[in-house]
Amino acid sequence: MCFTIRKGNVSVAVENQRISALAELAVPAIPAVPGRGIVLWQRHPLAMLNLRGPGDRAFRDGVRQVCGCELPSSPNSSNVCEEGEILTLGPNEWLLVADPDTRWSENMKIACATLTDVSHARVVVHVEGEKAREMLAKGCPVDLHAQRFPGGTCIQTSIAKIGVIIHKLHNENDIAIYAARSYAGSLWHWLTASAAEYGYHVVAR
Amino acid sequence: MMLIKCPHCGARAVTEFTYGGAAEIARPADPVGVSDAQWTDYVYMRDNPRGVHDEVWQHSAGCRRWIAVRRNTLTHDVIATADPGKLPHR
Amino acid sequence: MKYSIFSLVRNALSHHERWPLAWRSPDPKREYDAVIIGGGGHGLATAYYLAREHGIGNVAVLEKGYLGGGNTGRNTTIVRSNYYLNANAHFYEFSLKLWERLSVDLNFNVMFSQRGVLNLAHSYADLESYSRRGNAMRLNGIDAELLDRDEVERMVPLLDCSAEARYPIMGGLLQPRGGTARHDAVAWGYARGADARGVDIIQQCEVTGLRRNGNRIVGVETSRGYIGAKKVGLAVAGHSGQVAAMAGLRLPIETHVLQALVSEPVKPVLDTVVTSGAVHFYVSQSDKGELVLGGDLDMYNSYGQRSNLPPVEHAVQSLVALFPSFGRLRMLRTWGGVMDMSMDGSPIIGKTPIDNLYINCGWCYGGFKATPAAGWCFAHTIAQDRPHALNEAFTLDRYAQGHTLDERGAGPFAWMH
Amino acid sequence: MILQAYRLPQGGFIDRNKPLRFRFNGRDLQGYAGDSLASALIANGVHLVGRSFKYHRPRGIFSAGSEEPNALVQLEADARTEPNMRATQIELYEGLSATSQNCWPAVGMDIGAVNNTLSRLLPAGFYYKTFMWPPSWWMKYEHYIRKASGLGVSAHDPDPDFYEHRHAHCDVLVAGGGPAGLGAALAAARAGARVILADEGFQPGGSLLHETTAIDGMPATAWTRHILAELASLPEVSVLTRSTVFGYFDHNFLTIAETVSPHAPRAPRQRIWKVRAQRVVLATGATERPLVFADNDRPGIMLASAARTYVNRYGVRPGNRAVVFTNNDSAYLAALDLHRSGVSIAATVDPRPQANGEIATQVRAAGIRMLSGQVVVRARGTRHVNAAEIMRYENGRTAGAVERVDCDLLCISGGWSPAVHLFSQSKGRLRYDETLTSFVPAASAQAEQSAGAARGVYALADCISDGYAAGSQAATACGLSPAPPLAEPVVDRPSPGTILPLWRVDTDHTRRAKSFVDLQNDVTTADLALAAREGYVSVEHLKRYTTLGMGTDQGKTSNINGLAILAEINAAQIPAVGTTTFRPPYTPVTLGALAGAEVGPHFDPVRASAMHGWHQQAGARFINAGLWKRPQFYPHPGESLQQTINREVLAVRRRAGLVDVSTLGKIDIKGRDACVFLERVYTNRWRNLAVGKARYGLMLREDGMVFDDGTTTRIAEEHFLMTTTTANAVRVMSTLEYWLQVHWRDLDVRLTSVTEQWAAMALAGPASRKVLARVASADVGDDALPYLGYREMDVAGFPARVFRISFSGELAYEINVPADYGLAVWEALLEAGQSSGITPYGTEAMAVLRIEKGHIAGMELDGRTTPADLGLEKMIAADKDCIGKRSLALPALAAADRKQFVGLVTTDGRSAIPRGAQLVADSGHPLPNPILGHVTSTCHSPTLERPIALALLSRGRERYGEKLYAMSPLTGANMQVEVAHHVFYDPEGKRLRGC
Ligand SMILES: Cc1cc2nc3c(=O)[nH]c(=O)nc-3n(C[C@H](O)[C@H](O)[C@H](O)COP(=O)(O)OP(=O)(O)OC[C@H]3O[C@@H](n4cnc5c(N)ncnc54)[C@H](O)[C@@H]3O)c2cc1C
Ligand SMILES: NC(=O)c1ccc[n+]([C@@H]2O[C@H](COP(=O)([O-])OP(=O)(O)OC[C@H]3O[C@@H](n4cnc5c(N)ncnc54)[C@H](O)[C@@H]3O)[C@@H](O)[C@H]2O)c1
Ligand SMILES: Cc1cc2nc3c(=O)[nH]c(=O)nc-3n(C[C@H](O)[C@H](O)[C@H](O)COP(=O)(O)O)c2cc1C
Ligand SMILES: [Zn+2]
Repeated sequence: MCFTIRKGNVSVAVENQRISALAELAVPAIPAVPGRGIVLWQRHPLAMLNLRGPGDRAFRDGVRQVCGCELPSSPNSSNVCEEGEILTLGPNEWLLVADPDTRWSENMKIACATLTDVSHARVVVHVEGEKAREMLAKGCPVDLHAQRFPGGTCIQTSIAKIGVIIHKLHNENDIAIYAARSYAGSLWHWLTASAAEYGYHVVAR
Repeated sequence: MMLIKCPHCGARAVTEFTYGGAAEIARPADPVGVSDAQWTDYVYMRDNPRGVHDEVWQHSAGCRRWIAVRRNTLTHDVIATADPGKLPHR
Repeated sequence: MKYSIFSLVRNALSHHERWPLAWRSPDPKREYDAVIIGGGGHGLATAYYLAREHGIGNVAVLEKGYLGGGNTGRNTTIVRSNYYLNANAHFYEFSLKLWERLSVDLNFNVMFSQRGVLNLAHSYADLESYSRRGNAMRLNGIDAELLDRDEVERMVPLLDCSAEARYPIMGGLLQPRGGTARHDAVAWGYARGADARGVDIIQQCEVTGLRRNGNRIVGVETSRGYIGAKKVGLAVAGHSGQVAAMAGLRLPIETHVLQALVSEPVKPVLDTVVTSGAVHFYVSQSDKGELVLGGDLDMYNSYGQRSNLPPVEHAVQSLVALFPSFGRLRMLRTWGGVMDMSMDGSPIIGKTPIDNLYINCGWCYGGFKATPAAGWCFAHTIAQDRPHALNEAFTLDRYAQGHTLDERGAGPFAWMH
Repeated sequence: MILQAYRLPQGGFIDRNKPLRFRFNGRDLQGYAGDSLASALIANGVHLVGRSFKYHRPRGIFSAGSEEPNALVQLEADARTEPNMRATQIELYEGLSATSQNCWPAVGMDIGAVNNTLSRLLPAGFYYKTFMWPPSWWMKYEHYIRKASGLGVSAHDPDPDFYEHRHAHCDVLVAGGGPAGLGAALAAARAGARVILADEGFQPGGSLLHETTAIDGMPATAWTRHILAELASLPEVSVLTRSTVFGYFDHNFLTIAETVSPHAPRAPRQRIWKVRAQRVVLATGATERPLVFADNDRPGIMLASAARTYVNRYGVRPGNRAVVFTNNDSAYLAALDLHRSGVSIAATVDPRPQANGEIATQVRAAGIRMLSGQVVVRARGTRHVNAAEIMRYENGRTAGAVERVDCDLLCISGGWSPAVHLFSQSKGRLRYDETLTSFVPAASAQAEQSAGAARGVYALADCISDGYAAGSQAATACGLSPAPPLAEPVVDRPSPGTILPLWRVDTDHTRRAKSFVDLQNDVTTADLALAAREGYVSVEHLKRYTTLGMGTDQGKTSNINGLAILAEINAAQIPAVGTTTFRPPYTPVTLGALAGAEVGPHFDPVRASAMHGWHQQAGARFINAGLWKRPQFYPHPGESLQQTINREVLAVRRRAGLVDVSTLGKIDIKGRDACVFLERVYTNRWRNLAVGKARYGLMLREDGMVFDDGTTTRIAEEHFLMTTTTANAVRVMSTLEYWLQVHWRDLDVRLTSVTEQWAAMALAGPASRKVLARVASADVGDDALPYLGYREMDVAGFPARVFRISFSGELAYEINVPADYGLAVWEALLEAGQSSGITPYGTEAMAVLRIEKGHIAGMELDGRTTPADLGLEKMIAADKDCIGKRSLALPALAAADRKQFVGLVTTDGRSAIPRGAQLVADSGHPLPNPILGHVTSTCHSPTLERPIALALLSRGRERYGEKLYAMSPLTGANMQVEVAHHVFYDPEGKRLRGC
């Protein structure tokens, strides 16, 4: 057993031993015509923190100073900065998402804030490609049209009875799907079954 | 299929919400001080109107917030939504 | 004219031109000994038994639309008495016994078909609770059988009994005497029987108010004028809250829509009524050949009687998950009914705080099978001004006492029952 | 065999270069790409297609669209078979195979036709009047009734195809792709709207596909292609064919059933579109009504517009010699087109004294014999019409002599009914239009408008402009600027004359023949009269008593005639009679498509813990717990089930066991008022819980019944971690949020579900401390981590939360680690425990352990038990309120005779206490036998080496030592049992304290 420098709660060596819920599932299936079809990839490991706070000026300043990232100011929106991303989950609730080696941790002190570590609570799969939106429409009841759902938007809804966060990155055809960890297998089944029509690749990023 | 405007997430299909019953049926402030009949009125009795009804729903597949919804139980028109306790007076 | 094969032959000879009215459509009289509000199965059965069992024939049944057009005309027709709690078990078993001779009693074929009602068990917990229920039924003198997986498969060969099913079938609880009946025939049969005993059935007559004198009701305001009444019985199912409010009463009832649907008719493929608690779903095949299926409530208060996709989709998903070969059949029609969901899931038949006002409501999904017994007991309660032994537990004031009858243990949430 | 003898030499929207072979009733036939099965059958001279529902009368092809009541076939065989398919809507494909339905042994020679002979005994509702004697025989009668009814047959093998759903959003949804629909889509699209146009046909165009006139100087078909090309060029427009808009639900939510093109690879067979539209344009056209006369159901009798469709669109001749019977001008177009195609027109028959519209004039000019002021009173021929009997029609009556005109095709038109189905589903209100003799949309209930024939606009040019205007308006209602104006379409089509209402033809000499109103359900005018005579006078009673309009066509061609005839019989006005309710679906939709992809193993998603893969490899058997799959036990080869459970239980009692408890709900509670909050939701005290300590809590519903239980730990002053049962995890979370957000908005509390964040395992057994110590970074001794203590430490090098709590009754630890480490920690604990004989155990052993220990679980928490019932009255803090507490004071909840929680042992010490047994005092008591209580949980206790059970028993605690019977009549088991205290094992709790 090796113990190394601590960052937040967790040692880096330990961080490397994280096993994703999708570890055994993420294998390529139906190859698409090169350059077309859907590309699926998993983003893992991640640090994720649930952030609660009043959302007022002082709190926003606090977040900016401590996290180095601006709190998104409107519903269904996100902000991306060097340190990571902040997704809006609801009034006075956000999800901080970062690579595990950022300095973000549950122990950060932001006035009036409550932080809860949920790094392991979700799997995140990216769906890329021209047909990504069409494919997601097989399960997602919310309008994903580029005008209604521009880059940076993040919403919560459910797909095939699985609760998800859908985060559209600023790259038009790249959409991240967050789902609770225990549903990983079913989510994966849904993703691959829905992508089959277009063909898909699974890649490591 | 109804569309309910979550004050936080925007208009969403009813399937994203969980019904919570009549809005804010006042819970007796001093349960011990009220009669059995008054207490069980609160627990069991409902106006159940055919028409405008104030009720609560949770946006369970979305932001998880409980919201107040003013809705017509006959036509299913959603008249207003707000945070609990914030519906305009009728 | 008595209905029989002989009268059918006789009338065939006269080209069916001599059949009499099944019931009259009289204008309302000024006053009645009893007015029953609601021309569904319950209201009509109540009038029928008032006349037949209690000799009170000066009765009117007031129906705002056409008789049998409420839930009586839109239910999935399952009749059973497989209840757990004693009060329910005894009541529904009495009802089942009335069903067994109802066609002959009414001289109207209600097509009561005792083809068995099978509850599928999908887990050990289901098996355990079904055993508990079945054992209680048997001790209460009601038929019940516990089937294992193979027996279920033999009985309903098209069921997916494989281990790959999301909710594999592990057995089931069968009530062989349960089954289905023709919904419309029940309303019409009772209407004809009541009419023959002097009851006035008045359709297109909506009750809009209850006239009071002190703590007594003296009559009802209707869309066809005022009608005096010595006693008034409410049997308006989903509209109970609305009509009770006319007397200033609040009820432990919420009105919710329940939907049902039928497939196109096909030759017999399903000989039993199959239900599944795990997925909240039930199906049977009617004598005409359609699969008749129902599912869950819409889950919000509604008087809309509108069609709504999600519960229909769920019911169909359940059907196809359980019967994969039905995937190529087609849905023909969906509809909904407005249900009187009570706060403990059990019915209310009894007196109200108002002297001569009686109430029959809270039937949730289950009031069709209750029709004969509900009519019987409600008639008794109205005629005698006290409940029959079978509906003693179904009082309105049981909630204030804590004597709820929560068959499902779901608590004071109407839509959870 | 002559190939396609009835195919016209040219014309039609078919591809004559693509012949397709198909089979009907065993005969090999040929058609062309672009044919429907119906047109291909007609091309081959096949007119007898099926037998009717009740009387088994021969039936042919009646229409050319979705209103078809007659030509229903069984398509394909075996697993892919489909009953009741309308031949008129089946797109012909190579190798298609279909058979007639509801006939035996063959459609030409059908035994069931005896019903027609017996029909006098089978009037509407005959079954209500007979089969009652003897009462016990109903099941016998029913057996044959069931066999006789139904139409086609269901497959018996699982459907091999798959289906899916698709959500869509648009500004304007246009239902129907005829001239009005195309116009609407075009306008909306030109205004920049997101448009979906759906048409049920396998080619878009609607009536334009059989239109012979020119539009703006182009043939109608070319005009259609031109519009479609413009629509295709716009990125925000989708044109869906083979796509029926079948439901119009609340808030402009519509559903479309699409049959996916057979050419799309890896695509589903059918797809349901779930569309939320800002605006809807209903351009669903109108349905032609038949005329009702004697024997009007014979093969060869066809709607006039259908005959037009067959000649113009499909290039087939539905007959050689036609009579056209109509009360309006539209059918004269059929006469002209048939005439032009070489079908001789024996006569046109029209009840109007003078058909003087422009179209009629053209007919006259073509030299066709026109009989005005006359009606067809009866069709002749059985398997195929061979003549029409015609009489004079004066003042609403027939008169004079009967003229017989030979024909093999009888085209009929009783006027048109706008297809208001979707409009009515949307809850729009109808109005009866006397001039059009039909119901038309009057007032919308949703953001919708009808256009074209769907609202009674019948002239072709008007349909196009009406649609265009509707599309433009819809776009502006979405906030877009209007479409550029459309030049008035130039259409060379004379306007039609007026219609004469004529619902049925009745003459004395045909009195006893059958005049069909509903062809599919064999409902005749005599049935309607009988229903009225018996008092079934409401249109809804009429429908249910006669089954009018209840067939697979839902009365598309019969409902209006039926209610109009009812009005005539009752001398009532048509609007007062009203229509029956239009309900989804517009046309029947495949159940497989409605179910979509979420069927079979994917009916519901599966939840799996971080250690799931390990459990699988270890050979665990899984059990469903809500959506979770949990290991039930880990059988070893050769073990019986009981042996497995005994082994797992004894390992925990004697050494150490490890169980995956990740499924328990975990709620992180933070905030200044966290403690106040817990005081309100739990029955017991929380103020005095020290940081680093856990406590068992009990939660009630407001009706006083126990809702949930679990341990909650104070992690910091203002930070708690609550655990819930697996079953209630979601509901507890939602309920807590309810109280906080709806009622207690002033409390400063934040809830976060962390169920998914933590993998959880319970390490239990006397050796558990030793095992844990080997991998823990901190002291886990009794002083450092006493019973109900809590510490954070590293376990196997991973950060962990360790709770000293016990469900099994042994010294035990619950270890929570971030889920991605779950597997590693699980494996590390098993490795560390190897020398101590550690054993993984499943839910079954867990249940035995808790029964031995007398803990409550799901079976006791049945929603009807109070804390006192469960012996937990001490958990109710006296000096505070909490949810549900007040209800406990209600008389019934405080009654002495309630069922109380007890233990049971068998008096013989050997026999198992049956599952779900009921407790009675006297097993021989006659039925009903009074029930005193019931067994909630039962098992063989390997620890005590005898069967034990838990029960709820009336006045149970007064009955310790009393002997009762546990009866299971279902299995025949009947066991004498003795009432005992519910804690069988270590009642003092020494072992869990580890002393
Ligand atoms: C989809 C569905 C499936 C069901 N399945 C089953 C099943 O399988 N088995 C089963 O046992 N039960 C079932 N039920 C329940 C059952 O249908 C009802 O409980 C039962 O029919 C109620 O009968 P009723 O006579 O009390 O009510 P109804 O038949 O609804 O009669 C009440 C009548 O009162 C009239 N009315 C209302 N207000 C007024 C007024 N102000 N003035 C005059 N008249 C008024 C209404 O028009 C109506 O006709 C189902 C219900 C639905 C909706
Ligand atoms: N009296 C008359 O002369 C008379 C009467 C009626 C119609 N017409 C003619 O018919 C045409 C009417 O044009 P229109 O555009 O209004 O109707 P249409 O009949 O041309 O088109 C309607 C289209 O909608 C489709 N459709 C119907 N319901 C649907 C649904 N639920 N989902 C998907 N598709 C559905 C139909 O299959 C059809 O293709 C005109 O050419 C008019 O002259 C004439
Ligand atoms: C048991 C049962 C079977 C039914 N079978 C059919 C059927 O075969 N065809 C049909 O069109 N409707 C059928 N219906 C539905 C009725 O047409 C109608 O939708 C229902 O009575 C509700 O009335 P409403 O739609 O007029 O509101 C059936 C209804 C019930 C309750
Ligand atoms: Zn929301």
